[in-house]
Amino acid sequence: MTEDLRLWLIPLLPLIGAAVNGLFGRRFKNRVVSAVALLFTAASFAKAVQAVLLAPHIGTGLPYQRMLPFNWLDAGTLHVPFGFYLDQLSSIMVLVVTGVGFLIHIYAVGYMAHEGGYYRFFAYLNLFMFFMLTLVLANNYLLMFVGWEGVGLASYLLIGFYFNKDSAANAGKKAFIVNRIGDFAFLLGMFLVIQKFGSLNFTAIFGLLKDVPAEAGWGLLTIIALLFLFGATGKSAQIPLYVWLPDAMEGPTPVSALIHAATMVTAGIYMIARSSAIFSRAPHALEVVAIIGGLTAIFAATMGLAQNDIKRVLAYSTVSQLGYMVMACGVAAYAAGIFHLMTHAFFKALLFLGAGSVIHAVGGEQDMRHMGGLRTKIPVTFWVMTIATFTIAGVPPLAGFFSKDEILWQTWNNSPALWVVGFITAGLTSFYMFRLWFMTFFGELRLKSHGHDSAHGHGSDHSDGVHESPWIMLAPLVVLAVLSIFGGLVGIPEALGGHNEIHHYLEPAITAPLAETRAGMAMEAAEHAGSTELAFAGLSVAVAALGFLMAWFFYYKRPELPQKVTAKINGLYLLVLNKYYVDEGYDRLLVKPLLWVSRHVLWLVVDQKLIDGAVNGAGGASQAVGGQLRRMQSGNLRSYAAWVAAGAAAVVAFMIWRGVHQ
Amino acid sequence: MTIPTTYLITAVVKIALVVFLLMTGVAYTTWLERKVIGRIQNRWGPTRVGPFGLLQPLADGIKFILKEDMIPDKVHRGLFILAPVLALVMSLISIAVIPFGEGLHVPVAGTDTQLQITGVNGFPGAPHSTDINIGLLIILGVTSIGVYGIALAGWSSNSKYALLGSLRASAQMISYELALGLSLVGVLLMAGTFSLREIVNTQAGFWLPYVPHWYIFPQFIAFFIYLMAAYAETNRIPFDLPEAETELVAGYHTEYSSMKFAMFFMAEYLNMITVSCIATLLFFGGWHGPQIPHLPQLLTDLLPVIWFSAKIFVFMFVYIWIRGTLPRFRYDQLMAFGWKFLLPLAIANIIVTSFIVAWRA
Amino acid sequence: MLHEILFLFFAAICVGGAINLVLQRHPINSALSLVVVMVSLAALYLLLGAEFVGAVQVIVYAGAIMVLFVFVIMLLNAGAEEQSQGSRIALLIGGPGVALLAGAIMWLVTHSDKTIGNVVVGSMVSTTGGDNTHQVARLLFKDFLLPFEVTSILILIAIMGAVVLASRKES
Amino acid sequence: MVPLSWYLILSAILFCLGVSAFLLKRNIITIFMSIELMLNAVNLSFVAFANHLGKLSGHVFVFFVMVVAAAEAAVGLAIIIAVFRTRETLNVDRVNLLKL
Repeated sequence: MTEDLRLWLIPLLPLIGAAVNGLFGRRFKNRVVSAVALLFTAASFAKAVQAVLLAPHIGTGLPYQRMLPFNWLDAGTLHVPFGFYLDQLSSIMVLVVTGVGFLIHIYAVGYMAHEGGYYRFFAYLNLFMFFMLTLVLANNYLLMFVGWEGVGLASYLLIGFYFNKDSAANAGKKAFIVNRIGDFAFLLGMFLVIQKFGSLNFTAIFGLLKDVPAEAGWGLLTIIALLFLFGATGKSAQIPLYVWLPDAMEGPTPVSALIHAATMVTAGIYMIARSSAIFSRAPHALEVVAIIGGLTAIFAATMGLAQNDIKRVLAYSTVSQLGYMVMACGVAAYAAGIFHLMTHAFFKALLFLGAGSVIHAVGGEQDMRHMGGLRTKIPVTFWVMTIATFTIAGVPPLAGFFSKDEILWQTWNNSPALWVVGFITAGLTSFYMFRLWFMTFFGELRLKSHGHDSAHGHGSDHSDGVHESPWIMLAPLVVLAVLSIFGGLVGIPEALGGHNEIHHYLEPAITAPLAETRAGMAMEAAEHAGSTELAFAGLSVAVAALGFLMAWFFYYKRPELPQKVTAKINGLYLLVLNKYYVDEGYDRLLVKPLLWVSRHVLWLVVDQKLIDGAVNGAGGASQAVGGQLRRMQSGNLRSYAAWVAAGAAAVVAFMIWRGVHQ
Repeated sequence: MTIPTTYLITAVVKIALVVFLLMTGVAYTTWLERKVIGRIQNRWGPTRVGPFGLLQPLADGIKFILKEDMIPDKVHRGLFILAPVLALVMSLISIAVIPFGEGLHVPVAGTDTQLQITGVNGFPGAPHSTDINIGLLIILGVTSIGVYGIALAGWSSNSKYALLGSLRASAQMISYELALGLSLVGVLLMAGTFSLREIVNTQAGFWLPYVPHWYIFPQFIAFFIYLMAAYAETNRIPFDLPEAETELVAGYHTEYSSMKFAMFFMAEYLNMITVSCIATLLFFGGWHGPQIPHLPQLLTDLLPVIWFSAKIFVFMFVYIWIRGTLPRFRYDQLMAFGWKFLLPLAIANIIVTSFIVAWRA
Repeated sequence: MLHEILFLFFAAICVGGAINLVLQRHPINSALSLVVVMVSLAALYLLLGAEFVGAVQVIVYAGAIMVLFVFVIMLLNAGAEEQSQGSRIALLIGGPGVALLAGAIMWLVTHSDKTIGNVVVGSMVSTTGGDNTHQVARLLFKDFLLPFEVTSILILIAIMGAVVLASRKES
Repeated sequence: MVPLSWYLILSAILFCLGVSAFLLKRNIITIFMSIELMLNAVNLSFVAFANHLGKLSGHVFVFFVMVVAAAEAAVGLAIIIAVFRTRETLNVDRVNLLKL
């Protein structure tokens, strides 16, 4: 067993895959392309597993850290090495990313089979894996930021994969720009970190923080934490920057599953958990985090109620689930957050892939109103979707139940108000999820003549009736289903007779909040009080059941009812349907003014008058001077030689003169 | 007699001797050539003057001297005269560094001396080195200067035939000098010195009982290249385009007559001899040959010289033989052959040799 | 003693040849005088114990480069040059420039005469063993390997450039 | 004993002669030759210093100079031929398009 795990291999392998496919894929057969992509992803997965298994037994055990011999950045006293860092936290992340990523690759092989730009798709996908793994394995904020930006790029490329579709291209741009805003905050936070700690290395920073007490007021740490949080809201689609995620559904479904559900959007949560040392010492920041998380959760959930596009429903549920995780981090229950992150990765990926399979089945139709009754047509998809739905709704003993319940419990101990929010959200979640479930799989088939304007280029080739997807797509679904059933077992709380392994596993990686903060006390409280916890578990099951019943009533028993209801509360309905007009608001408040300023001030005045004026002036001046100087250019070789000789003589003479006078 | 004086005297004597021998050699090479060509073409060759026409060269010499030495108008006078002198002198100088044998005990002066004009030893206070350590380079340099003779001859005589001839000559010589030099590098790599004497000494002895330790065996490719290039350097058939009678009268020495022409003539044959000497020294073990027991001292000393001259004779004969048999190249063929075949081959040979040498070391 | 004589002799030839190069009006004479300069420089190199450099000087410069010059002169059949007055600057600026240059260098050399000593006649004392050639080879292929390779590439490029430039374009 | 300065002075003289040849000659080939003359002058001082300092690197530099000179001669002469083909003259005073 070697000392060096060669962690750098884990990100590198997908990069190679991306390079190969990106450079030569155009000439390859699809079979070759997918072989390359899968091979490298699988290799990376295997490497990750091996690393996670070996790391604890190497040297000083976890956290395991290795620098590459060269630096990423050398600026004065600041040296940012190319270092990789593996602790419990990143172990979980890396396993989730590579594992789920691999499954989704397999799925994509089947899903994209008839798409143009097949090689492009897989090149991008592998590129994304590379950046994501860099992000997760980085041992300092800068390298993490590199991955952070990289996944942004990859998601931009993939959202705009159907770049000849306007909406797709715009969605890509939107995602990119909105993310930049968050990234900017993240960057500022990093600068402050450098200014405070003089280093970006996690271990160094945490070491320095070890015996720093929590800040009472709004100190530097709080500001850093808030900036980081803002960065996280960009990547993890939290209020106020969540707007890009729903539009991101323009991308191919595997992308939505991998990037916009399972992995990339969780980067923000990962980052917060990674910075737990900072956050735990900034109680005010923590409160903000919790509030933002809660608000996002419930907002997104309500928006999810009215959506009819199956993927959009999932998108909003993603946002709200992310809200859960953020909220968990906000109450300093990082372990719970990561736990939910993991389970969410499983079942949300499953949901998306299932939805993809459904869409695939009905020839590119995404509107649930034109589905229904698919239960018998595509049994396998139906069953896996069922599992996923029950999981996300939080039905025990499925994974979702444990993780969500953990979060709710921690929230209660911290602030009951937030708990209420989370509780309601849970209800809403189960409602709209079951709504989706019923609308899609029950009732009678309301399919229009499909195959038209399909979001995927392959409408025509199976416009003949609904059909089950090929096994290469179903296999990953089954695997994910199994995971979402049993994934929760690693986190059964003591109260339910489990040991909450994941919580204890993560403890060393995450600095528990200091005792004097409220979150800290909450932790204390949470440790003992099994019976109450049990009660709360019961409550959340109940609310899930309630959601199920309502959905059953509205969309299965009396399908015509919803129209009536919506007609009655039309204003509210429209409000929700149009997502509270947030996009429009942003458009009015930010985009339009920005455009106006850039057109009338920056372009017409600054650019045209000032800059061009300066440039032209410089050009004119040099022209004038040159016009005089050209007289010297007689074009006669010997004249030039004369000048050269004179110059040389002058230089020599000068040097001699200097030599003499000193 | 003080020792430096002895040295000077021996040097002068050696020079005189060598020049005399060389001239005679040249003269009788021409005789030999005419004889052999005659036989090849089923003729008799010169028979009238003396037994077997042995005195023919003498007659030719006299003819050359007595002929009217005309200098056409419209020639660049100085260079016109300079050219043949240059050619002859350079070809003579290059002989200076060539060792003909080991050493010789001179009874009169009671000293030893090298059988080589520039070889120095035999008296205290003389430089330790018995041979100049860049002999081969000097030969190359001097021959490369010799090109001027031909080039200037053609240009100065202000006639198109001559000009064409000399253009061809200089182009050809420049081109083939590369192949020539590179072909020698292989041997130099194995010998590890520029000193001709040491090169020869490294070839003493035998590999197998009867295979002498000559570089021809490991370096036969180099030898082949060298031979080709040498023929081209000396403007001999099959590379005699500069003086291709059928194409441009007589090439660069069209306008020359009597003694000046003779100078070119001698220069050419001297070059042939020099080239053969180098071939002998570098590839055929110089003066080394079987020793013959119980001979008088002087003979045992001279025996190497005899071996040496024998080897040279063989080369001269091959020269003539080839002239008698091979046709002439076309000019583009010549250039292509030099640049596209000999040069790459020589380079390849160098690479292989150097690898072997490095591996042996 | 001998060293001085030889040096002065060859130096005289050098300067004479160089002056002749300037004075001669026909390029071929200039070329030949340049050859003379180069050969006598080779002799000076021998005096300085750089026999290999000397030999290469003769072979490469006198034997190859200058032959190329003569060859081109013959090819273009260049006549004696005409004394056109194309550039006054050449004299107005260049003349003083050259004078200044010469003066400066002379002054420098003569004033630092004391500090710089004499040259050793004959071959140098070898530090690493082997004669001059061996040492030069060692330097060239060990310490200066990279520059050596670079120059070889330079040569290659030069050859290609020459071929491209000189080839008549039939079209 | 010959002082080093003699060699240096000689090289200086040769160099300056080269420069003046460059300035005085009209024939482009001769001008080109004067460049070679300057290079040779420099080589001389290289070798002289090499001898004086007992360092052979001077010789190596001379080789490099020679290589560069050879390359330069090849290209330069090719250019001269090309120029002669187009302008029918070797007089630099008549080849003066080297300007705006």
